[in-house]
Amino acid sequence: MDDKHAHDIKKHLKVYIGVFVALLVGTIVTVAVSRVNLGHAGNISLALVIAVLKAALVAGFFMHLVSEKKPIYTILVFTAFFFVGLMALTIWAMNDSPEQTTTTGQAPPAHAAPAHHVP
Amino acid sequence: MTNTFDYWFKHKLLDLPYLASRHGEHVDDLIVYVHALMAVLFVGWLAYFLYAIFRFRKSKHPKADYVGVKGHVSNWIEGGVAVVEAILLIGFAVPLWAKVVTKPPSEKESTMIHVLAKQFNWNAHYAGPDGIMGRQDQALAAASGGSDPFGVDRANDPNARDDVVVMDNFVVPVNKPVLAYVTGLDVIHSFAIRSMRVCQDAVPGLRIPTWFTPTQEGEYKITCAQLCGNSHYHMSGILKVVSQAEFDKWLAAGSEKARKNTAPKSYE
Amino acid sequence: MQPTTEETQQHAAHGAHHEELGFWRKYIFSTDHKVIGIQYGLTGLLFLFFGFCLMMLMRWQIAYPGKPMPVVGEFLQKLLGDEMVNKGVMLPDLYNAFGAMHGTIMVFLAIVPVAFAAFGNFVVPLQIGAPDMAFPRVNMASYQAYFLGGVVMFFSFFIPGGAAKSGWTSYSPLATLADMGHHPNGQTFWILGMVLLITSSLLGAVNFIATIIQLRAKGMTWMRLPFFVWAQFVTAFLLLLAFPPLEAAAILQLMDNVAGTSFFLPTGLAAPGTTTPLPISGGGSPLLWQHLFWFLGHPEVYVLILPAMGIVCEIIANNTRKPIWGYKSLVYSVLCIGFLSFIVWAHHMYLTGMGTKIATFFQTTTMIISIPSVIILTCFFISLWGGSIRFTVPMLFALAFLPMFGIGGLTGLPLGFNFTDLHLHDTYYVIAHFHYVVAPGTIFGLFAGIYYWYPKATGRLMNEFWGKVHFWTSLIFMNLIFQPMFAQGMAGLGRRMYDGGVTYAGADDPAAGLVGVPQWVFGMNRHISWAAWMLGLAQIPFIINFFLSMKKGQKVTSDNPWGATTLEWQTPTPPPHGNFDRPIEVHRGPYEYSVPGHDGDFTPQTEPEQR
Amino acid sequence: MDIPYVVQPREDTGLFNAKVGIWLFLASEVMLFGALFSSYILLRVGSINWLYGEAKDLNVWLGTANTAVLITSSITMVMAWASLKLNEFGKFKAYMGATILLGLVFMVIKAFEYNAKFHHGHFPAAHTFYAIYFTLTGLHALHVLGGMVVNSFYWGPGSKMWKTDPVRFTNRVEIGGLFWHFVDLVWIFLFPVLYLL
Ligand code: HEA
Ligand code: HEA
Ligand code: CUA
Ligand SMILES: [Cu+2]
Repeated sequence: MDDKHAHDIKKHLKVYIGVFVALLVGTIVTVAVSRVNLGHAGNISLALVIAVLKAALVAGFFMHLVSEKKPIYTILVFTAFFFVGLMALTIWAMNDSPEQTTTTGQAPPAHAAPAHHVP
Repeated sequence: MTNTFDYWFKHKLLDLPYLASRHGEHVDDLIVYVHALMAVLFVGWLAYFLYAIFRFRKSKHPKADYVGVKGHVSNWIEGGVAVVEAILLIGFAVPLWAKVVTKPPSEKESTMIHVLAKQFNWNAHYAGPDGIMGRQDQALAAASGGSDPFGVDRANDPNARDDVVVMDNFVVPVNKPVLAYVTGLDVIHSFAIRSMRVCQDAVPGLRIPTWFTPTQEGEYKITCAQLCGNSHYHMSGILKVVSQAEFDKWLAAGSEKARKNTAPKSYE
Repeated sequence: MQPTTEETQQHAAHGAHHEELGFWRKYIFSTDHKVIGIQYGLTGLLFLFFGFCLMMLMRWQIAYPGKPMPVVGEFLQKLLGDEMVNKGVMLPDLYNAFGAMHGTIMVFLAIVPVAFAAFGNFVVPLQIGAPDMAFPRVNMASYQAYFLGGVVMFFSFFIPGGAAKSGWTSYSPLATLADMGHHPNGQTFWILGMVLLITSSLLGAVNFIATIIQLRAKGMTWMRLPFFVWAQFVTAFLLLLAFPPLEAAAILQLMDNVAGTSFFLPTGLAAPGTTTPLPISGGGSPLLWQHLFWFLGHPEVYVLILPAMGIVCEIIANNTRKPIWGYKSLVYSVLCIGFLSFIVWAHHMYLTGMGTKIATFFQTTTMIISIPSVIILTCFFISLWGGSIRFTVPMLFALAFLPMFGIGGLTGLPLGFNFTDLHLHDTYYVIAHFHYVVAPGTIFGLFAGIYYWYPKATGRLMNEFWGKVHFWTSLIFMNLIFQPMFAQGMAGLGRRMYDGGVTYAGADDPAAGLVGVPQWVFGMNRHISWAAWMLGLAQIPFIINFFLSMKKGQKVTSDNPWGATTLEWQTPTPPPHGNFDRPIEVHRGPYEYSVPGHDGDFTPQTEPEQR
Repeated sequence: MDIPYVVQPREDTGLFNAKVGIWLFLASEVMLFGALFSSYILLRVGSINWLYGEAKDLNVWLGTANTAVLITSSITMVMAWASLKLNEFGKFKAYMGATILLGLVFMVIKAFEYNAKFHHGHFPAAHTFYAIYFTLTGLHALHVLGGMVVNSFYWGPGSKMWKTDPVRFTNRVEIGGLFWHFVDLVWIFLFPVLYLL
């Protein structure tokens, strides 16, 4: 391993520590804001935003995505696209039904069901 | 409708079954158009194909030509296919679906029924002569031991007392839209009456409307189009299309019978 | 390929590599891509035959409902028990089990393994000039997972309650409720088998993609790849990204089946055949299963067809002795199909209650995806023009593929418009549509490939005469089976009918009585069944030819008996471990046939530029 | 011929084989967990009696602790790899050992949580929330377990390769690390989604 390389790695180590600290802070922040009432949508969005940021840190630095090669990016871009397609189209489909479609069935109280598998 | 070219094309060439609903005409028309497109493409390509393999067989054409076809005929053909598909899509399939499938008529102007599919029969709930659907309660359905899968609350809901529930033998008046709210009780079934050109999955947990306007009196098979268990093949019902007068009579009689049968019994 | 220092070092480190391997290492636990390809091929063909046998039995019940099965009836009763067969008569549960398993076996245990894994394994590394797959041991693990999956599926026939019986689509809630009396039941086995098969496909897909990206020989640029490699590349991506959602769905359904959860079971769901609600927590969604299933299901059908298209392309170029017309359009089309196939899936669900907007989205994408298929077919057709066509057995199958796929593909259009699907959904029209693409389509492609690459694998040719007998009889009977099904479906005959649909029989006109499926449909049932059994007979020459030619077939005198341009023909026959005995460098595109100014009518990809 | 680019990257792609392989595998994992997340969203949106806050009876503190544990294990993992890059095998052993131990801690905490749930009768069948909770965390735990097995191999018998082929060994650890970080990444989503929202 040549010196330049070793030097690079040493620089990376600092970054790793920084990311680590940021992740811990992010975790604490997530828990903290979940205690604050920002409305249902607000809490969910904020938590997801923080999660995405944390995930980006892990992927970007621990997994070296920031300096990865092009074929990897290509693969991941398609994956992300299909994932979004799966999620978005499914949700869309579930919410677009013929007019006057309704749901049936009554909700049981939360813990009414027995714990074991009856059938 | 016999003996016209239209009839010949649809029923003799394409083997479409008997048609007895209003929107079915459009379904059949679109089926014809699509098949015409397919036929043109298929026959055209097949003729070309047979000619090409005949003309360029090795014994006749020992030295192959490196370049082959020049020019852009193929682009025109591909473009043409795309255009025709777009026309069929935008001009027919989408607007017809919007009109016929996802926009049911109002309950007032139609014969409204609730259709409940369960292993392995078809059940229908009619509002009765008062025209108001009685309340349904699943607990009652369960308590009925299967005799009333809808659980019509005759004891508590005055609108329910005249309601009619039938199994496997549906009756509807001719020339008036039938609005059916389809649901399943146990597994997914599919409410299909081929002569009416309707098919709607009966999904447990969802109540989905489907509708059609019968144009011919007569009896038609109701079939189940979704695998629903070992007697799926045997899950058949009959849709009887009758005149309005006959229907009213039938409904009144059924309603009377229902009152009598359930009067003394209370569900409390 | 010049060995780099790094490679030489490795060579030293793995010196043991070239010692003679024992029988087990060589044939059973081999890591050589060619051996694994052949393992996949033989196992897959056996399953293909098995799946066909299930269908031949079902066709008996369809043609002669309620009559005891000839010859095997008694035996099956002993084997599978009285709940499945009664007095030699197939019972509805067995019919449904056979139907579900026919679909599952054909798709996941026969066609995918043969078209993707067998041909892909054997041919792709050779065609790109690689010594093996990128991860040989992963490759072996992939085959083993497949084999185990097959074993699990196979043995599910013999457990109490029998095999899964809710269709190859295993729609919930039926899949959970169909066999509640037994735990674990056939459906549990189906799910476990599927998880193994999915794992196998994922491992295979990772391997194929990595191999194609990384191990192309020097000079083998992307636009010099044979179309077959492109087809396999796209197929691998479909498997890689579409299968995991089905795996997720399978895990959820497994939880529903064994842990009593309600992922796919809505509130208020009644126990089968009763009005009493099941004691479950509820709150699930049956349609969620369908979305996850078809998210795989539609890409899967392209998994079934793309490899066959790739094979057909190779064989057409070789037997017309001219370049494939529109190579670039082919590549872009296949990429386009791959991409679009992820966003059309809900065309299988038009009748589950779809609003106009979402249905419009899915039918639009469905129509768009048919265009690249048209382009691919058009390129193949135009390639014929100006050729010098040799009607070898592989070429016959490849040629027949074109109109057969044409019929199957074109009949996808009326299904793709939701408004016409309204009438055709779940009828035999659908059955006919997709069998035209997978049976006389894909299976013919596979036959073509087998006849074509057989000499590379064995050093011997298959018998030409019996090959032609096999071809013509198969062509005729395939059409006699599936053509009438269009008419049946159009007339309203539903699929998955234990009695062949006679319960729904009726008059053709209200004046003549109860209107139902017209009578002629049932006569057709019998004709179709006879054609299916004849198709079975028509495979005998193939099976004999296949095995006999290994020992008795005419020996090839050259490593390149067809005079082909692609790299797999530049290896010794059969190719040794490591494939090439000399460094490979590629100088030109894959289909340089009859190049003006060159000697002979083909110029191998390895041939340096002449000056 | 031997398989090329097992150790050194291919010139035009800049990647060695296993790097391509692991990212492809992770892409499929994204789709797997993506489908499960989509299912979760759908079921939750469609539900009329979802469980919130206290009703879920999850221990947020244990969840938070476990998040910290996994994050820490991620940095020790990347440090283990960097140590190899810096030619410090001893440090590698220490960091890798720590990673495995942290994985173990995660699993033990998880086991306690599961046990508490069962104790209170919160079985998967009780409510769709628990069904989701057990399925997702269970699948995730299987991944942690898989990662631990691989890491243990690199820590123990597999580390012999350091002597014969250090570059290849470093690559292997990098690949293992990519998987381990991905597992961490999944948890980063699971934690708020299951425990907090
Ligand atoms: C290999 C498999 C395969 C392929 C390639 C296709 C291709 C297509 N399929 Fe098919 N399909 C299946 C396998 C396949 N399908 C299966 C298995 C099912 C049923 C699953 C089940 O329910 O169990 C199904 C069901 C199915 C449905 C659901 C039907 C229903 O349940 O109601 C629909 C609806 O849109 C559909 C549409 C299409 C379309 C538009 C194409 C298009 O991609 C087709 C494009 C092709 C062309 C347009 C042909 C182009 C060729 C020419 C123009 C040249 C002609 C040549 C000559 C005449 C020589 N298919
Ligand atoms: C790839 C998929 C595939 C293939 C190839 C086939 C092939 C065939 N299928 Fe299949 N079929 C399905 C997938 C497939 N099917 C699916 C998914 C369903 C729906 C299931 C459901 O409803 O859930 C279905 C349903 C289905 C039905 C409807 C059943 C019903 O709805 O009740 C019918 C009816 O006739 C049928 C018939 C046939 C026939 C006659 C063949 C023939 O073409 C078979 C041809 C086979 C051969 C000719 C065998 C060749 C083998 C060899 C030569 C072996 C050689 C061996 C060695 C050398 C070792 N199939
Ligand atoms: Cu009910 Cu099929
Ligand atoms: Cu499809």
